[in-house]
Amino acid sequence: MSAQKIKVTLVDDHLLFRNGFRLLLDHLPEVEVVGEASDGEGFLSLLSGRHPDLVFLDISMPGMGGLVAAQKALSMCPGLRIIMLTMYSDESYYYQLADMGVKGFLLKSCDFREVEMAIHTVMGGQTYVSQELMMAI
Amino acid sequence: REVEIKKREYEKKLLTAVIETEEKERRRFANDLHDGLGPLLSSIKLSISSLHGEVTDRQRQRVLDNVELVVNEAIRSIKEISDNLSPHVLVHFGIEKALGNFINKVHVSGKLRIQTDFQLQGSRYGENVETVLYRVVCELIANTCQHSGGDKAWVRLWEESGHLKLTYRDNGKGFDPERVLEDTHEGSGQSNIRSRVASLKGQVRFENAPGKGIFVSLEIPTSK
Amino acid sequence: REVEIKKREYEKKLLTAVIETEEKERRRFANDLHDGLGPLLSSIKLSISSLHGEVTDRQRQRVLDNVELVVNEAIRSIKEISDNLSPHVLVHFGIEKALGNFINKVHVSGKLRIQTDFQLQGSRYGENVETVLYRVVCELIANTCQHSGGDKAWVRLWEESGHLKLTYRDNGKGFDPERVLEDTHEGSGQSNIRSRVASLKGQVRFENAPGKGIFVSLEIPTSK
Ligand SMILES: Nc1ncnc2c1ncn2[C@@H]1O[C@H](COP(=O)(O)OP(=O)(O)OP(=O)(O)O)[C@@H](O)[C@H]1O
Ligand SMILES: Nc1ncnc2c1ncn2[C@@H]1O[C@H](COP(=O)(O)OP(=O)(O)OP(=O)(O)O)[C@@H](O)[C@H]1O
Ligand SMILES: [K+]
Ligand SMILES: [Mg+2]
Ligand SMILES: [Mg+2]
Ligand SMILES: [Mg+2]
Repeated sequence: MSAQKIKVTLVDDHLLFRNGFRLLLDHLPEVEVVGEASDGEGFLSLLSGRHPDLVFLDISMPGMGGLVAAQKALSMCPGLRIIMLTMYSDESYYYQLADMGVKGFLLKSCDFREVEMAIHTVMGGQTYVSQELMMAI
Repeated sequence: REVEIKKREYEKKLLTAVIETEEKERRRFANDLHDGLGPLLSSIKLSISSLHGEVTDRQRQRVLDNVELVVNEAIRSIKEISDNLSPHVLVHFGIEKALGNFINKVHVSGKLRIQTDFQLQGSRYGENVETVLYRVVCELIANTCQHSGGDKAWVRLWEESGHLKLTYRDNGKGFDPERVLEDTHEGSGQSNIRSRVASLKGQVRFENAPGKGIFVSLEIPTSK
Repeated sequence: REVEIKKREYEKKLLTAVIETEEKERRRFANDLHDGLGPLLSSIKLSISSLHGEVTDRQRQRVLDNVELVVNEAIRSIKEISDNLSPHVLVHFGIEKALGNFINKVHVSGKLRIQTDFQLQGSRYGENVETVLYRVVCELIANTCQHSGGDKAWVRLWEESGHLKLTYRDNGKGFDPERVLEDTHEGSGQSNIRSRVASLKGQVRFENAPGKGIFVSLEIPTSK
């Protein structure tokens, strides 16, 4: 059973945010949170072991931010499924990340239902873009 | 003539410094909001919206407990950011009260003991004068904490012959104020102090006493 | 000599204006946070804590729905305040993109149609230069909306012989820039523009054309 769970890593510098988000993911039976990091460097070092199925990645973090981290992570593990989860709603970030091969874009102003939808869409091999961002593009 | 030109150059430098500092501060506050408060609100929204799905009573309770914690932190954080932007106590109760509050916070941090001698008896001096005095003292205290190595400071504040007067002293290692005004220096605290005081036609003097702690005296005309 | 002294007085006036404006803005932002965002969070806190008592599923759902509304409003408000303080797009993507975003927002409001001719092709010019240009254009646009009575503006932005150059024009009623610099004038937009440009050793010229809309041209050296 547990072998089929989606293994998720959370990368965000805000501890309270991470804790709260983890609590919500813990309540999803199909998901297992296997790692957390608070910046890009910490995230990349997690990737040297067995890498997760899915990563939630923040953009604004002290030290290495999410834009650089996404690029490095994707060159280390091509095909890694990354969902950005960020306050930055400008479409410029989206274009930049889509070019790199990032598959999911969620804004931190989103609804938890969108998080569930993004998980399943991206795990199914497709791209998910949050509603609010869709309207801007 | 040479002197005039030098003075003008100096005024220009102050202007540049003040604008750069303000923009730096604005960026800091914007980030505090965006990266500090934003995720807290996001967490509330995600949590509440997750309760639409299938949840047990126990799960719901855990989520709501967490939301309460996050809300409290958000409220605390708003107060702090707002107060750093512009302390409302300053507007409502004046300079002595506002400085008193700031100094209390420093005392709580335990880094520095500040002795005050405020003799204004609650008089008010107009927003500009009060704000400048407030910002100057905050910067002096911040510098003592960051650079002096000392653990004590003294602030005196009084009115005399149409001027608000202030002296500030610490027991740190002191520094050479001339050196600090050279171009290579990165910090903006000193020029910020000078420009704010200059903007009110006031005078500020940093006493050159390396090894003896700093001594600063300033006066600002109270007439409007 | 007279000219030197006049110039110095002028610099001093700019310094004072800039400090006063900044403090005014800081107070505005602090109030937005304290009086705008504060109550929203209090309301969330009260709502959540009301769920500790006996509630029916239906009551709970109504409370939670309301919390979602309030949280959305709070998030919107944080983004707006943070962006007004310092737009992060300016830092990350530069002046053309940031101005483009600002102008889009103006277009949404429907008050003014702005035609842009930006020729920088995404080049970057250092934080200080970009921030000054951004603030200047925002103020010019705000003034056109508030004072000109016109409904169109044109902005051109290009680089030429070591300078960033900008022209701004509107189709409003114009004004006499000399009159505006007199002491009695209350607004701070004009002096803010002048001081920011001066702080980067740039030049700004307001063309005196009452009745014909305003025309502003400015240049800022790009060398650091
Ligand atoms: N109380 C003090 N004791 C000893 N040295 C000081 C004191 N205050 C200032 N200095 C020295 O003067 C320098 C300039 O101070 P200033 O406030 O201008 O800049 P900063 O504090 O380094 O940076 P910023 O204020 O922009 O954060 C400091 O770097 C420090 O070397
Ligand atoms: N585009 C314009 N068309 C017509 N008049 C203008 C225009 N821009 C400015 N003015 C005039 O110049 C005056 C000064 O503008 P300024 O931006 O300095 O102050 P303000 O807009 O009145 O106040 P503030 O900018 O502090 O909100 C305005 O009050 C208005 O009379
Ligand atoms: K789980
Ligand atoms: Mg972050
Ligand atoms: Mg300092
Ligand atoms: Mg104006």
